Amino acid sequence: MSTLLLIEQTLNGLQFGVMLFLMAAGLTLIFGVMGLINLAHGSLYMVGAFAAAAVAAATGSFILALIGSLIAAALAGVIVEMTVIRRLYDRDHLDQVLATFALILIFSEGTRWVFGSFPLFLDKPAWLSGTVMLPFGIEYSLYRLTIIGIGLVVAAGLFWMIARTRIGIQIRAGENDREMIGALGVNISRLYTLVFALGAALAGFAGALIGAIQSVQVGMGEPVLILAFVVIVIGGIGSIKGALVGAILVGLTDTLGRLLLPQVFGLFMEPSAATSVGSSLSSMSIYILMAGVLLFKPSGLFGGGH
Amino acid sequence: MKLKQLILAASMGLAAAAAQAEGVKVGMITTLSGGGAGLGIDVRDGFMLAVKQAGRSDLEVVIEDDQRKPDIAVQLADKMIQSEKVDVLTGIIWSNLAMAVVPAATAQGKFYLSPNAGPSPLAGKGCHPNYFNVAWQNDNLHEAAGGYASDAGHKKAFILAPNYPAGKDALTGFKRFFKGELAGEVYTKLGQTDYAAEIAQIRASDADSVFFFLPGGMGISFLKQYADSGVDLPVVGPAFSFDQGILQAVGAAALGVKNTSQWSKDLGNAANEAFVASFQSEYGRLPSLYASQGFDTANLLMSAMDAADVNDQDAFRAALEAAKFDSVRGDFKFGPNHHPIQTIYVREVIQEGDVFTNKIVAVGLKDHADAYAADCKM
Amino acid sequence: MTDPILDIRGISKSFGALKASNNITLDLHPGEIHALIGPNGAGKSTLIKQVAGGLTPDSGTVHFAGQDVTPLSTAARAQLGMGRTFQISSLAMEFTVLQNVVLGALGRRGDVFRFFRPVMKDKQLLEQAHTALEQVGLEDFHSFRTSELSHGQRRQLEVAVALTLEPKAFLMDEPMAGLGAEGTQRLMGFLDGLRQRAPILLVEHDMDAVFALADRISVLVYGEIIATGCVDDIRGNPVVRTAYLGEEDAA
Amino acid sequence: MKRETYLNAALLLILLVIPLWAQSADEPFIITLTTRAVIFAIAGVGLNFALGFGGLVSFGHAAFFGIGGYAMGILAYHAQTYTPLMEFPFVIEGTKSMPVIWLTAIITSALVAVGLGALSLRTSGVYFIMITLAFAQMFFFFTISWPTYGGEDGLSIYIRNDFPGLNTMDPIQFYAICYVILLLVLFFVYRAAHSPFGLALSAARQNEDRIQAVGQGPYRLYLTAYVISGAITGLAGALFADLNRFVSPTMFSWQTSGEIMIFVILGGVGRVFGPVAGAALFILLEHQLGGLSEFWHIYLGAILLGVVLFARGGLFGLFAGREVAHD
Repeated sequence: MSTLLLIEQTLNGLQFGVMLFLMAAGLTLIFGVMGLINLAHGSLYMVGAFAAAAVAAATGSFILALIGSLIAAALAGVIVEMTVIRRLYDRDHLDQVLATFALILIFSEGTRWVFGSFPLFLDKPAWLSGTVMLPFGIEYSLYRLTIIGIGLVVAAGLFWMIARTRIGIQIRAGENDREMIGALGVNISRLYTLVFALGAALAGFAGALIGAIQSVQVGMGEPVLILAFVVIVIGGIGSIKGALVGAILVGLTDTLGRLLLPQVFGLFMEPSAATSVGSSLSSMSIYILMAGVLLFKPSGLFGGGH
Repeated sequence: MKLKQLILAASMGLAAAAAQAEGVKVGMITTLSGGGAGLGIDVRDGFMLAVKQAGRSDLEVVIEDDQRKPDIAVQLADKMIQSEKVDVLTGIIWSNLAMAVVPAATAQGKFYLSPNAGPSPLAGKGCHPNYFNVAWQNDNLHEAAGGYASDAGHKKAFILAPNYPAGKDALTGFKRFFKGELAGEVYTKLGQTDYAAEIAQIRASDADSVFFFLPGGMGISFLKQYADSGVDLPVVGPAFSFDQGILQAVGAAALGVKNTSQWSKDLGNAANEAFVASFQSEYGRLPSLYASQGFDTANLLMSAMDAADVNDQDAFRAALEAAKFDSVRGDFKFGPNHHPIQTIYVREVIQEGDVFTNKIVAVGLKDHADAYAADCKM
Repeated sequence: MTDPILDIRGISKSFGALKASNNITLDLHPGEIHALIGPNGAGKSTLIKQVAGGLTPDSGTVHFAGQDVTPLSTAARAQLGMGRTFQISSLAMEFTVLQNVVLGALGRRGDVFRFFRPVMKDKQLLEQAHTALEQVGLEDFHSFRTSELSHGQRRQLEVAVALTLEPKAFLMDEPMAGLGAEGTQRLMGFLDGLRQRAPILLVEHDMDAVFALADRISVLVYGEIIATGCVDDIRGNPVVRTAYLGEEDAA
Repeated sequence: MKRETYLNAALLLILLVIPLWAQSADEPFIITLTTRAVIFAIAGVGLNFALGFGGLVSFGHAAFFGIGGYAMGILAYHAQTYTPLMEFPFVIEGTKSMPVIWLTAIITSALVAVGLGALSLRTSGVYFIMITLAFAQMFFFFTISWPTYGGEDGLSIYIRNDFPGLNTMDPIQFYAICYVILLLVLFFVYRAAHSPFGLALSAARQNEDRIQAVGQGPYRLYLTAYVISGAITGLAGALFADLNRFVSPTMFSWQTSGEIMIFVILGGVGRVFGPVAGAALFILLEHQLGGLSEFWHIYLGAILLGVVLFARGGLFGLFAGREVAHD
């Protein structure tokens, strides 16, 4: 195995991680501020992808499609927050899990009702297609590189927002002490709607970005949702920094595990058995990682007292 | 329990000369909701189109949705057999659901006509006189892809499939007919959507071609990412990732890819031309591979109904074995294990106006039978 | 003098730069009520947690009934006979009053891993429970749901549960808090008699109660014991007056 | 008498009358459907033991359901193919005997629950929900890619396993087996809920400080509850596999965990008979809504949402009111 391949795979792991971060950031913010477990976060990811596909089909513009995904997912987020989620904040986790599980059913079948049972078409624009040459002769997909860039910019933006802006102060206050923000004279229900819409928009944005290189279909959100949960649990629920670290960790573990594990087993097993065992183990690798982290740090790497 | 069992008895009373005293009741269990519903809908629509065209009063079809869950499929099969008292079962899309339903159904004396799945146990040791596969044995299209890859002069193939039984069958099938060597063999996670890691491995290998079996959304994701990766090795695959239902979602990324199929919409026989035209006018979309299989299944069934009474199992079985119907694939006959012996074509993905579709470019394997027939003792 | 039941030897605990407990030494002898007072934020709760379990000191040891219990869990300490009441009522709110007390008796007896015998028909447990309820004056309320009790009644119930444990010493964290004058009087009378059964380490805000009840008083300020002595010593101690009582007057 | 008692009795009666009626009306499928409800009820009663009584929100009980299923699948598969399960260090043969299979399912699930529980219970809250989910996912991916027992295709067992003196292929006789097991499980859980252990566990759920202050560590209580819960759900998995004569990794999927949770919540968390009502209602909904529309999941979602938002306490909360404390 060449170093080149390893570097390229590391980039792939990074790209995967950055994408997971977009999902996980919203999830972790919503949990941190409102104390809500939102299983329907994956549905917002799907809404973003479908909206992007619909806008792209109508206008032919990828930029408009991305904007469409942001708006549609944020809007869906606001509607869901105001009608359902709002009633769940002071419920226990069990009620939240069940209610948002129900939302998944409604979102998935509703989307299928509107858009039909077949996958939709969404492609990246021509100006982001193809590959670029990186130093050391690494040929890498321009689009994936763009995703890494966008993801890092969004991460930086989030950190800035939380550290420097008014809304960020309110969010931090909310994470520390839910009663305190009421005392600060903040309109709590508006803040909650805003945070939820922000999380939804990020998820929808991720859905649109990824939909362009994957498949835009009903049910696309659930696998990503579970991964995003793994990410925030590893990082520590409520921590944006934890979400970023966790996302990159999961992205790298998954990608490099798929590459390396079969090879490791190939050292002492016959090739096809090694491929089989290695693949089995790599499909479990991130869950093993998560269990491992929780055993040593029961509230995640950067987890507080939740 | 009322509406969905779209019970379709034909409107025209004047049935064929060989009308039976009592009709045949068919139970169709297929995937109509959730992920993968598109395949089931196509099979159903193809099947019901044939039923509608025949306009028989002696054929009743009960349709149920298995949600792609094996336990639901088993439960529905029980219901069809115990409550509906059907004579024939059909409709299952997925191999794992077929493995859950078929052995029990045939053991209880029902006929099962498979419009899609063809797991190897049912073609070999687990074959049954009442089980007929109207589509293919699972390995068939992969074998043809292997054969074609050799014919096309590929020497080193990189092959990948999901890590589950059908995926392993696929790679085994490909290797069975591919004469070159392998540049790499990778099993991916079932349901995986990001293939950057695998594509990087392809790039790093010295392969001269790529074979993949990634049904449904996995194939869409792979093709889009592959097209964007700058790796431009020729790609071969079975028809599943290139059928009419998902080709539009892949778009230009699939153009030029060779895929193997026992059916294509440009097959030049009269039955097929009529089928494509009528499917399009009935449903407003092009038929897929799955629709053609559903259509053939219904016509096979009706041809047997014309020749024998379903209650006379031996006679009905013989009539099914004879397969005297106009298949949209042209010639169609069953091998000794009740799986098709058929020609598998190589298609290329092309663009016709706005629509992406396939055209036949070569014959992959002629009159091909499956590898498991010898294990079948019945 | 007899050996102390509870002997806290030089324990310290820091949270970052904050020294919550600084070399605290404290003991509790049979038959006495030893009150621990101090302003808010002096580190009383931190100290109680280290004594009762749940928080391990950075250094120093806690001895109870002649045994070093520093490494033991809260539950193990309770098993040894530390009867604790909480500052904020910690009862099973869905239970009836009787169930809460039976739970205490059950915990004392220790055979919780029995799956088939109806616990609320166990004569021995019921008898102990009713006795404890009578002692704190809650017998009339035994079938009430705990969440329906008033604040003061919950305090009494906490004490009743602690009684069923037949403890060697009581650890009471502000038992008078939130009680009315009448309730405080009644509880004081009760605690006064209780000290003969087992000594009490009493953390309390109510100065009148402390001065009326305590045999000895320790004053905790900024994590340190600044004085220990009998009521008159403490009353007259100028350091205590400025550090603590003066502050209290001002507030 | 309490209303809850009437409701319990009514439930058991309904589950007795429906199959008998179906038998006389020659509707064997209704019996199969009721069997399904009864088996799901057992799985739910199992989860409820941890979730309702111990407050342990396990989102991974599919792991035990699947282990029970595979215990049946693997034993019966070896019996079916006449191959020994293990030859070294001593020979273990497969079996078609239901009691042996049940015992294996219970013991295996319990052992796995000891391991998973010991690890998972180090965490709490959301972390516990997610780590249990992660463990179940590990089983799911493992069985999918483990070729020996069929991988994703699963295992078909052609004929139901044997129970002495009964013809298990007859729907009503198999139903009788499941119904009796449900009764036994309910009896055990009812007794356990009112036992010393039940009191201590419930106290631990309500207030961990309290249980510690009376000298009992919550960890051992939780772990025991989790193991019992897993064993019961594992037994349900073995029965479910026998009902379908089929096992597959779907039994391990996170949707399965979600469904078992739904049975509990629909019926009423912490009520001994809650999951029975929940599972029965779920099967009824699935059956009735499935006939209404291809998009019936929307209705199912809406109903679930309605229950969570407006009918707290599930069916039992609705019909039997707030839980009465046990005296």
